[in-house]
Amino acid sequence: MLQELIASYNYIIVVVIMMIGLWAMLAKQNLIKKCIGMAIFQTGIILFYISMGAKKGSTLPILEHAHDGAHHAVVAAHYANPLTQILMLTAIVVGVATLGVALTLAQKVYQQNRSYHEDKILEKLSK
Amino acid sequence: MIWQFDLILLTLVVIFALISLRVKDLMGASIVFGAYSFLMCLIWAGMGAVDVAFTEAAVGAGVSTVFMIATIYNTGRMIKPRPQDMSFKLLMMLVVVITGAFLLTAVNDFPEWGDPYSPVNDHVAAYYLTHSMSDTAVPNVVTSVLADYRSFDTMFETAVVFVALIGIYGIIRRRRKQDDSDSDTDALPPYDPSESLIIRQASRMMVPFMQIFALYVVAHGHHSPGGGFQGGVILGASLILYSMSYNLPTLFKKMTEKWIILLSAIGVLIFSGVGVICMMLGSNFLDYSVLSQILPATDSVMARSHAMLIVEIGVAFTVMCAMVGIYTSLASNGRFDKGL
Amino acid sequence: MWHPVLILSIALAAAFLILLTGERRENLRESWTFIAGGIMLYGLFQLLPGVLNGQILRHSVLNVFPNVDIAFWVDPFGLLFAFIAVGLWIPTSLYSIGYMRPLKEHAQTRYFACFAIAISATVGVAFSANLFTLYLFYELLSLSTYPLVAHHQDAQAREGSRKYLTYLLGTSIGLALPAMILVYGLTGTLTFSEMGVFGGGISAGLQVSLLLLFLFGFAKSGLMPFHSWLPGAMVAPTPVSALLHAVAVVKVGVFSVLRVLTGIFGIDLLAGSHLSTIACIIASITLITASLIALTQDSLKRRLAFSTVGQLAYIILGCSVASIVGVQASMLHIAMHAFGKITLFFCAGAIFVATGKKYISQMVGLGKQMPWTMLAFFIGSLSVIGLPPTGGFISKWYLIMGALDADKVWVVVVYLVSSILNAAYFLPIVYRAFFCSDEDSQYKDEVKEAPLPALIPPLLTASGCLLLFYYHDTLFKLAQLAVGG
Amino acid sequence: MSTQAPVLMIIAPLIASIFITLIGWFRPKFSHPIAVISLLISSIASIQVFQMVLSNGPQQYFLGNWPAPFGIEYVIDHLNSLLLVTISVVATLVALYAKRSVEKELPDKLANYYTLFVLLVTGLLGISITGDAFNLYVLLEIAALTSYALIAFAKGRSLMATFNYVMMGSIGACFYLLGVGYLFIKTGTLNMTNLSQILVSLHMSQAVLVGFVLIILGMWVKMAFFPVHGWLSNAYTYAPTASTCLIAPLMTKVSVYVMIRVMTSVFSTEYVFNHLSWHLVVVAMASVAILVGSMMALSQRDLKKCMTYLVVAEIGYMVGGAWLGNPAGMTGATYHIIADAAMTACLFMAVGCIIYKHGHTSLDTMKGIFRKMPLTMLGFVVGMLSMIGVPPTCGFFSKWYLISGAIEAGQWHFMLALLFSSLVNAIIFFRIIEIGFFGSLGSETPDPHEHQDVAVKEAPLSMVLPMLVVAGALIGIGIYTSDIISLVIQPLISATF
Repeated sequence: MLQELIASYNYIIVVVIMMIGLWAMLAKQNLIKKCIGMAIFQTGIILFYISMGAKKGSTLPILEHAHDGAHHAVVAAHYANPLTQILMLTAIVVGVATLGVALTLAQKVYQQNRSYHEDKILEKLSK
Repeated sequence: MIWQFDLILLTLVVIFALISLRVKDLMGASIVFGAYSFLMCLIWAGMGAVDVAFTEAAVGAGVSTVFMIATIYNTGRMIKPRPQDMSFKLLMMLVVVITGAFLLTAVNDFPEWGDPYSPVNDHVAAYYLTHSMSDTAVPNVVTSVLADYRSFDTMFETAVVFVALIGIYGIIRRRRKQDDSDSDTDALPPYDPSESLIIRQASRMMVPFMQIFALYVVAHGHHSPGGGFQGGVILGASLILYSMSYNLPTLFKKMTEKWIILLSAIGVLIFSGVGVICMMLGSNFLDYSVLSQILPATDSVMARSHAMLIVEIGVAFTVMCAMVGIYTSLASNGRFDKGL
Repeated sequence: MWHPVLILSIALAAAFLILLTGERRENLRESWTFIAGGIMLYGLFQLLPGVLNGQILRHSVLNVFPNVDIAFWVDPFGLLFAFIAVGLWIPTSLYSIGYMRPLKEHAQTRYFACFAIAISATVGVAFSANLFTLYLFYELLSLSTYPLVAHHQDAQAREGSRKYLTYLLGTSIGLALPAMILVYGLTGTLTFSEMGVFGGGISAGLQVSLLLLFLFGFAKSGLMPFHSWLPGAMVAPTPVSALLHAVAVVKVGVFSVLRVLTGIFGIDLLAGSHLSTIACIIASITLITASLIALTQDSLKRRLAFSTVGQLAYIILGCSVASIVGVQASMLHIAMHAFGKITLFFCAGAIFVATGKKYISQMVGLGKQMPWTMLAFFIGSLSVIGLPPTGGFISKWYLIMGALDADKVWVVVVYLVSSILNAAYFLPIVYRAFFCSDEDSQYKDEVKEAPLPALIPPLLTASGCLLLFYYHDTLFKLAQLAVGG
Repeated sequence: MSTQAPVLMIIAPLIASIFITLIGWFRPKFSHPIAVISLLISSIASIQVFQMVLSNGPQQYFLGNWPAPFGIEYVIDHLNSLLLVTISVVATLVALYAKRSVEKELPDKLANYYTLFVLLVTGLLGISITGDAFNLYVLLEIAALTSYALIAFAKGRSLMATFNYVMMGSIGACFYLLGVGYLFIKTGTLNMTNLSQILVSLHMSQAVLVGFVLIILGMWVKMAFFPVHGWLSNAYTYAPTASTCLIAPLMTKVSVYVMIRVMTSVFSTEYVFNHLSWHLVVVAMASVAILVGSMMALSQRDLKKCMTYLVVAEIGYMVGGAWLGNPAGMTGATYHIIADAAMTACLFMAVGCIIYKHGHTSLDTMKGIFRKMPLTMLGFVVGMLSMIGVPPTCGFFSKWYLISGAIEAGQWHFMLALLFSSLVNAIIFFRIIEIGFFGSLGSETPDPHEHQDVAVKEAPLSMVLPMLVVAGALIGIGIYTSDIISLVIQPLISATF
């Protein structure tokens, strides 16, 4: 029972984290906070993928093998899911790239307008 | 894994996310975000995703946070409270709550958590686990999937990093002695960390070890967690640490702007070049097995294994340069002379 | 050998040559128009015998949708219309020279080029074998005449040309296009056929809405309430008005309506349902109202414009009664009205060139100074009113016959009332121009006839009105062939 | 083993981007030729693939020679083959066009600019060709990141606009990724063909539904579909000329393509229209999008900004058409992807020429523009006629199919919205014509003779020619409509409905 709760707790937390990030991206006025929100949203998604790839009682997805190159028959259930991992490796890298671009833009915008505050910037721009 | 521990971590993560969004000091928010990322990577490690955790520790908790700090260093760090339009926030809250509720409706429909025979774990993923050894002779299935089965994704992922670097250069880079009008001496904090002897000496000692470790991570990615990305990020982080503890010009003495750009391009070139060679040898793009024709003493399986190493090196180049390049751009505000 | 596409591309080629020749060598430039007009007319004459023998030449250029091509045919009605358009283009061009040069108008090259494109589009409409092709050239005509309407480039011209395009494009995109798509969706074809394309099984409500969409969608036909572009477009130079009102634009409007009524709905369907009555009522309202408004206009060109609105309604009414004679009559009326109205416009322009006067109240006594112009004006008005010995009488006669054939006596009443109104707004002009005492005359000896290029065309077309009274056999034959009579 | 053309068209610009960076660091002026050559190779390869698809039916290409659900595969069928040709050819023309404009606007960033330029094309081609849902995400991000940078290069007001674009773009991409995750958790595969096979038995699943909605939502954000269209206008307006010319025609169209791909290939029309049956709500939204876009366009005093709102309206066309739920609507939507790409390219290129010579595109100051730049305006007129939907330009035919789809589905409001937008386009068009004719807008009294002898000051030939080629293509596409429909779109429609 408790285990089941944790199982769905996991997914609930995923949704909560993502929504925190989304909310920050949409509603926060500060550009840096928006960037943080974006990063949080992305980690939420990553957590989602990792959660779905988790296996109870599994080990790392590094196969046991003998040194002479021969290998045993592999039971997939014994190893963690590699596919979700590599998908998320990609997502992390994409995320940091996007974050870098967003921060750069935020920095330039700040220098133009002396502010990180979205409304203030828009006021200034519309003058 | 221990579910109680997991429970606590998951709760903490939410709390940290909220804190980092609440804090009025942006520097503080970045640090909290770093902590958030670190907790996150603990969770992932707990779920068996060590490679992801490894990367997140280097990228999310490390480099991302440093990027934010570099940005804030050049701009303002405190948020001045302003009267806000609450109706907009409420509207957005409503949007978010509806979206969240909609997402939650599907949770009951998911396969049981941790089920080794759920579709995700059973269908394609299982094929990778059972065939990796015979197809590629690489025991770390993450590496073999990353650099072979789905190497095309990985190539573009490297390209994404490259794009970010070039894009950021294009946006922020200024020629020296050109318009320094906009905010030259902007928000330089009184404290210059590079003057601290302790930090200098400590990082002097750490940097070589970090780099050796990074090389190990790249090279040993076939057999242990790690690979081009992680190694590249650690290499980049070591250089960033170096420049933080001294200053940018010191870093540029070792590694100039030119090499940052050129090496990052060469990284992508190595990856795509391997693919093109495969094409030239008469097979499909990125079909490493045909490389056995030119690599000495390999069969088609070992050729795959070796090619993966080459490719990972390319990835490491690009990622390292991109991390350093993005950091230096942000920290020096595009002038590449002084900064954090 | 002679081919509809060839004929319409001659006009296009002329436009191109005119543009190439440019402002400097204006005689050469104008000669292109006449050469093209001559060749086209010759080509049409070559097509005539075949058509009179009952052959219908069809040619498909390009397939655009299943069952819909850009396709041309040479049918009697189209040929009749093409004859009118090309035939009147030549005197109009001559007249344009007489009008534009003395007034030293700007951008004459653009003017003549657009004129040629407009004629090309008109011929295209005439030879369209299906609704789609017709629509294509219809739009081309709207666009190519815009620079003509806006020619003066002043505030008034802006007003007029805006209105012009808003009405024409608005209705064609907003009403005719969806109607066309509906027809295609319902029947899978757009090709004109004498039996109509609706085999049956289309609800009466849908038929009525399609009818309304088409009637108003082709706003070039000037049915109220979409008529007000026409008086608005009077800001254009007079030769353009002549083109718009007599030859190309409005006639393309009624031509399109007639094509839709006969080729898409089919006369039988019209006659067998309430559609005919609905169309008749709409046309009648326009007819009477326009004539009444025309009475109140002092500007000569505006009066002519409202007269045009009324005459167009005649044509649609003639077709809407849905008897064979009626349809033939309305086809004839296209020709007859074209000659009459173009004469009137030519005269209005000649008066403007000679005296600079635009208003009817300023034209008392003009007949003494400009006898030939006013004579032509007189003949033109007779034709438009429908009195012998002009061509207008013939067509009006058949129009009435057509209405009687269809047992729509009230339509005959409408015809008669409006003819009286026509007489009431035209004849006083002529009367006061000729028969006034010398004291009343506003003109002393200083005014003379307009220059020859502006005088000859109205006389030509006026004599055309007279000749058509006697020699309308070929036209009538064409009309008869067109509606299987 | 089949030809390498499918991968060649992606790889050529990718490798070119590397060489542009490597060589461009030392010799910036070589950047442009390399970019053009690589895009030419791409175009040729894409045309070759297109012919293969026409003669032999859908093609597959396995990257790394791994069979389908395990490796990544390229699938080129009727839906994307023509799109690939469109993307690569338009990109080539824009690259030719970009030379002078970039030299003028961004003289010190040539190498960076062209690197990103070709990478954007790589991304767009990759999105269109791939048969793997996750690979699509990665390429989506490549296209997104490059377009952020290409827009932000203009500095000034573009920076804030880009920041908003980054936020919205990330939300869109995240939604897509999340949606793919929801599908992945139920199916365990990322390959689209494989997904569609497995999804057949999962139609009742709530997770699949959520996944579908998320993917569609993500694409809507990416393509700036109402009500999330806010970011588009500013981003496109303040971008450098060449960037707008590349991004505006292609970026949104590719998102529309992804939407249609997901609706028809991953899911089925059976699922989308019969099982879910809220497509009519989407059509209503599309109508609103068209109305809003048109109204906003009408209220602009700046030509470029006005055009960006037209793009918003055009997106409504395609989304609405795709969701009408009948073959005619889908035909219209897919045809309009091609037509609209050409149309927008033509218009933005013309606007770019005006900017090059004129400095800006404020409507009030464009007196005598027709005499000054006759060729540019010729292209503009053709583009605008296509927007209005005057035959025989391609805009007419897409409108035709969309309207017949609307009639078939009984969606009168969508038809009215389409007609309304045509009329608005006509008004906008004639506003510009009027400036040409009367020299000014509004109540000012025009002077017929003041600008009669403005000297011709045309934009450079390298800009005008590509624009005219696109303008010619508008008519060409229109003329070959029936071929395009019967050879390309018909097989697709009959396979999905």
